[in-house]
Amino acid sequence: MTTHYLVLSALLFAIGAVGVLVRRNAIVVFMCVELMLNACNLAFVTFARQHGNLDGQLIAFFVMVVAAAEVVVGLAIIVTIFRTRRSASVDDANLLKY
Amino acid sequence: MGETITFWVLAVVSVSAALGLVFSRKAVYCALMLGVVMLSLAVLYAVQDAPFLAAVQIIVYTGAVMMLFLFVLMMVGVDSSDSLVETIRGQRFWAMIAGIGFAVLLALAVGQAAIGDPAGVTGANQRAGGNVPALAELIFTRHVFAFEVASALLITAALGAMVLAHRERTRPRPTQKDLAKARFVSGYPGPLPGPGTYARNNAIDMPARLPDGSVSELSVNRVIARHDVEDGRLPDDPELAEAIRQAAAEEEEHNASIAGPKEDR
Amino acid sequence: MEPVEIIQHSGGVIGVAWLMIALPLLGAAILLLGGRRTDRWGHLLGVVMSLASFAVAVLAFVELLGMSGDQRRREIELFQFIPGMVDMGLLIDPLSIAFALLITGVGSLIHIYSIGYMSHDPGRRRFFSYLNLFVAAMLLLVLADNYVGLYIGWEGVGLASYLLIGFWQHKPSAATAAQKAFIVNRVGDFGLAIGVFLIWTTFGSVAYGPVFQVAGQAEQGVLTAIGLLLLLGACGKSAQLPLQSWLLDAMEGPTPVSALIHAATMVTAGVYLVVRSGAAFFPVGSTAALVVTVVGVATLLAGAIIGTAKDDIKKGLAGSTMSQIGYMMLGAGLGPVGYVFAIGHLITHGFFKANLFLGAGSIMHAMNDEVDMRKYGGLRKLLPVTFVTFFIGYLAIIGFPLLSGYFTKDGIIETAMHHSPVLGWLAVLGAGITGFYMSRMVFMTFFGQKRWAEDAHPHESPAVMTVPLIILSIGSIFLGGYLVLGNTLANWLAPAVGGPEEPIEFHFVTTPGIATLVLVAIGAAFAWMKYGRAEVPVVAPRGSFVTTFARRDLYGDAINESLLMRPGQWLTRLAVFFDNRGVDGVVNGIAAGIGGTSGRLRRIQTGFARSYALSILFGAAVVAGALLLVGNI
Amino acid sequence: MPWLSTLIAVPVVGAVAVALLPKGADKLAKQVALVVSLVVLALTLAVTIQFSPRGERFQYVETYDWIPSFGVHWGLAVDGIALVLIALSAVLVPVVILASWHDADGTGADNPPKRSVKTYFSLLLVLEAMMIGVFAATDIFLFYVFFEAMLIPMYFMIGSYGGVQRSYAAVKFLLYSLFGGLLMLVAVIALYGIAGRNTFMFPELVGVITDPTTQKWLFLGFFIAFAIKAPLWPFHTWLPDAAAQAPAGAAVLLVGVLDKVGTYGMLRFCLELFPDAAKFFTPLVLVLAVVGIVYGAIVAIGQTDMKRLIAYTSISHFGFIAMGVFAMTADSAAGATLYMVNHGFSTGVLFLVAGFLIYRRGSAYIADYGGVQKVAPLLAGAFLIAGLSGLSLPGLSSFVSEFMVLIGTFSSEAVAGINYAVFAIIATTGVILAAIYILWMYKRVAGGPTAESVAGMKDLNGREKWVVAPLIALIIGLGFYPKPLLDVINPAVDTTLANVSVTEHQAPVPVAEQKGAGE
Repeated sequence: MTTHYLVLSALLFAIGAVGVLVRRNAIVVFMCVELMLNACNLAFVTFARQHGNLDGQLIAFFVMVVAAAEVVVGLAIIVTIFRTRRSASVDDANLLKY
Repeated sequence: MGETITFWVLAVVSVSAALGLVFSRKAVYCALMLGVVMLSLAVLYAVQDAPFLAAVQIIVYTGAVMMLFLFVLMMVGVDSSDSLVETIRGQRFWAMIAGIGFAVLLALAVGQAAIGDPAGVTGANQRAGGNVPALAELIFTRHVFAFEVASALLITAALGAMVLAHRERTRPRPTQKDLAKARFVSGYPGPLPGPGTYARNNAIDMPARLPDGSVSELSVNRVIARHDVEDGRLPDDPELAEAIRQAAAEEEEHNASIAGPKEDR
Repeated sequence: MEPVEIIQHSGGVIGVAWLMIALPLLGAAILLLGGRRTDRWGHLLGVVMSLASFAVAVLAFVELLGMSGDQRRREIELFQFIPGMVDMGLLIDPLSIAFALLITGVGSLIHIYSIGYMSHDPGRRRFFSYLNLFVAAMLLLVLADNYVGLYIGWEGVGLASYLLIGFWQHKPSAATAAQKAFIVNRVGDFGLAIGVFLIWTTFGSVAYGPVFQVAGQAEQGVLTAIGLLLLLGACGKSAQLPLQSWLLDAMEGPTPVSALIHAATMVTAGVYLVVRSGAAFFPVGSTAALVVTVVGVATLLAGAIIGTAKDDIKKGLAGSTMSQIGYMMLGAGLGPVGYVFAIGHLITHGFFKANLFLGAGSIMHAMNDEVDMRKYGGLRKLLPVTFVTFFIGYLAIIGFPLLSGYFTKDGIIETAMHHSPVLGWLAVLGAGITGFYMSRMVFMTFFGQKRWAEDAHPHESPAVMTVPLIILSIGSIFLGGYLVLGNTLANWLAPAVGGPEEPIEFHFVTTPGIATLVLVAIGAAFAWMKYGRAEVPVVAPRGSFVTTFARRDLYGDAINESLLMRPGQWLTRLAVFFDNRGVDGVVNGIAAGIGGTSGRLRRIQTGFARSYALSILFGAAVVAGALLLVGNI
Repeated sequence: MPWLSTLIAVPVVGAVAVALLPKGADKLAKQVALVVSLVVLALTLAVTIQFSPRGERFQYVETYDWIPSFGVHWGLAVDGIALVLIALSAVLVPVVILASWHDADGTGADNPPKRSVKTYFSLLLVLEAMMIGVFAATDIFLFYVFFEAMLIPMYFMIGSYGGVQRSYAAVKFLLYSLFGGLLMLVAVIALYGIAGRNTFMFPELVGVITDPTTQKWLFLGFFIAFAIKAPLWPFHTWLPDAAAQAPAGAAVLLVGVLDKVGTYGMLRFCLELFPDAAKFFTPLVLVLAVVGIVYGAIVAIGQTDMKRLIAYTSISHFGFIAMGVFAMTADSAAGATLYMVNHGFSTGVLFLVAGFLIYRRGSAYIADYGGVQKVAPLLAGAFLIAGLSGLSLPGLSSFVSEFMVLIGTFSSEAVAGINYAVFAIIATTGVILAAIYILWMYKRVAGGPTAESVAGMKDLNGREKWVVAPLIALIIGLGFYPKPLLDVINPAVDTTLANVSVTEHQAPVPVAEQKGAGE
């Protein structure tokens, strides 16, 4: 059963990664990142059960905390960018280049 | 057996939802899809003897984080939909290759590993008298430092968000006198007429009629007027329709003036 | 008779012989560091230091006289210079003390003379400090008991010579001449240095005592090589062919400098070196000794020929100096008998050439620093003292019987004749030419018509200048006879350089001697016809091919320029170009290549976060794949 | 008392103190820096006096664990070779500080911009600490750290306080040195790994690597780094740029001390750690050295810029040092060590006097001068003495060292069994070329009629006299009596060569004894 969970987790992770790569709306990109984090959490929880100790669950918990913080800051950044550039597309913020 | 069924059902659901997240044009749908995934995962956590996490997943993720997403979506424009034309050459193709490749690799790795039966966390839970006390014991003993750091992180994040969202006032706050002056200079000192006044149907998107029977464009909310024009829900009365169209045109103009500096691509 | 053993010595005057070097060195230091404060009495200090050094030399000489012949080579230790290699010490023996006396004696006279000669020069103090420095360095050269000490003095006199030739640095010609002198000398020093290396490698010592003791046991080839290398050094310092070219230009220095350094003392250092190492590296009949004599003869002829064509009185004397040192070299290549005459000629030459040079200086002093003899004439009456002393010097140098030069030069010619008639007759020929050019000089200067520049007001020099002239001319008259007759010098030098098997007998009437006199007389008569009786044009006539040849110093400078200087400049330019474009070009080329590549690679940085994310994902995939592969293996 | 750590700590503390001074306290910054450097000099003198040349090879040993898991130590100690080089640094820094008094003020004749004075002097002190550290380190890793850390202050001194092309020069200097440094890092790590002693301490690594191929590769790693640092031909082109663009004081430390790390490293590390490889590569190194001697001299003759000219002369002199090190005779190696010290003094004073000239005239081009001797005799005199020291005039210190190097190399046939005399002979031509480049420069700068542009040039002032006087006194003093230094150097060199299994310090066997043995 563990294998199944892990494969599911990998699938979700990969889908999230592809989403990050192909979507341009910063908010959607963020959602995909969240998806990847969730996929990881699933793996953690699965491993917790596999090994029979609660550290995995605890890490997942911490991931959630960090994710929450990340979302807050990330969305604030998006809002700020949107205010000045009137766009939520990640491709529009491309000043940092050669 | 029950777990297997649950797993397979939720696996299918969550993968489909994830795919939906990636492929749906509208951001709101994406948000909903993400919600579905999260809820499915919450259930999977519960199935795997992690009731506390399942609850947190629902409360924090589906409750707080998703709401935050939706709020921001509202601010940025709920209805804005991505154009599906890829601008970076080869990005989509290579993203697919890399994504699929990565998934296959991970799956292979997992598949190759010899994984025995899960030990289960029941024992661990029981030692502390339940899942939540067990986690609590871990958090406040072994991981207390990480926990403190996490709390610091959260506070910092909150502060950071406030700093980022804070808009610096570039001109002095207008006094009441300034406001009054501006009102009179604008040429229309009184309050705007409410919509639907003297109208035949008392709806928010119907322009008001002035006492002389003419139609007041000022009474229509411009955003609503634009939606009406876009969706083709114009009233039969040509006079009213004309007023709505004009309000919608003003809205367009207004949007264009804000978006003006933005490069068109 | 072999040279005697060197004996360690302490106490007495010889024990403090280092004072000879230290005193003038101290004088130089005080004058250089004291700055303008010492301007008023600086020249006096210089003279005092030089005289004090002379006094020490005389006392040491007296102490040496008090010892028996086989006790007369004394060595004093000073300090460890390079531990395990060079222990600095002084060797006080008849040879070195003879040099010390000459250097400090003539040197002191020239110091005194300079008080007058330089009285109007703002840099007089500096001049005296350089003179003192020179005396110190020269004394170190002759007194050191090892080759490294000699080398230090050797280059020290080079430095002093450089400073003094370029004393009037603001004259470009002087600055150039000084530079040339130093560089040409360095070519000689190169030979000397390698000679010293070879001595160290062969004998494991650089001190004279141990080296000479075992010199005979080394391989002949090595000995010859050492001899030739030392000779190269000697050629540089003594202006022998092929390193003669600097001496004529060196006349840019103040005249006392020409007298002291470029006539009386420094240029004889080469002779000293050859004589000092003679027994070890230049034994009679060896290749090295043969080369020494050939170089000597070639130079004596070349110098004499150059002397015939010069209108500049100092350059004429410089040519003559070359020539006379050629004689000494010739003598120095001829073994113990030759050494005696070479050193004898060196000492008498020191007197009469200093006399001549200082006389020339006195003339220049009288003639507003004019050096062109064509603008002299008829000075005999106006400069009586100068004339008489100069004339005595003249008689001495041409070998007028019974004067100093007669004994010593004739001795060299006879000894050469003994060894090889060819060398001997060439030396006789040189003496004849000497008779011509010296007579020419005297006649053009003191006889004939006045050809002065309009603003010239000739006057006799002050006593401070004429007294040294008188003393030197007395030496020019009697010294030669004193040294040669009765074997005084031969007996004196024998402990140091070895002596002939039987006492040298000086014959007054010999075939070469008479031939020399006849040739000299012919030369003098020819000069009288051309320059005494006849009118001398103020502007030099074009002259024949031979005259031009001599005037241009036998094309020595032209040869140096076309063979060394021009290719050197070309090589330098090539090297600079190669360094900038070649070596640095490669370096900068690599840098530019990397820069260009990065310029192209940086285009990858598109600014699109999504393409960066893509590469991250690829990276992750690659890492995962690699881990899988490695895990499987 | 941890003397060596103190020696490193004092300038560091001083640097921090200078850097923390309030803005505008320029004069105070200079004074503090000078006092600190003098304190370091006094400490160094104390160390030197207490050093016993015939005692243990390494003295003042300090060893503290730094990174225990890799066996890295804060290991300091000095032998005679390191001691004289530390003394060299300690003497040069106060002199340089005094000479650089106005380098950052922006008061020079070429109107350089005013820059932060206290930063400059702070950097000087940091550099001093690094220089002392690099010579005192006995832990190879620590040596490497100092070796690279030295670049930082020097980079800023060239890059911020230099001439017009300073940034090009600074970057070239940094990249070149880093390139060499990285090769060395690889070799250092490989040495650690292959030796397998879990330590970087130099004394414990001597003689550990025995495999010839390994030795050769590691030797090359170290050697290239040192050859770039020294610099040997053909890795030299950064030096003229850096030295010409650096302010005179920085140029002195760059050429006088920093570059010595290269030759010091060859003697200390290349020879002792990899003796067989060193012997294998000796012909190659000697060829490079001799080419450098002649080539550097010839290129120097053709230079039009005073500082570049001096830099090229240094390339020539570094050739001598490298030759002395690799000829591996006791005389040549001791001479090379002495040469490192003497060259520091003589090139130092040459650069400083050139700096004075440039400060007054505002140009480094020789053609812009003429007749300085007439208007500023002391300045010209100092220039001449410095130059004469550069051409190794006997009686000045550089002669002794050059003589020892040449005679040592020349006599290597009798001593080490291999004939390198021909290298010595070719190298001796450098003596002639040296006379040409120095005197020609002096003639063009100081000789001839006084050029209009130098007409009002002021002679040395009191401060400048204090800069020049000690160095010239040292040059002359050591020229006549080098024994004190040689007594310190010789035992260390003997030990070094013993580790390379070359015979002890001894004179060539006299001819008579050779004969005697044969019969």
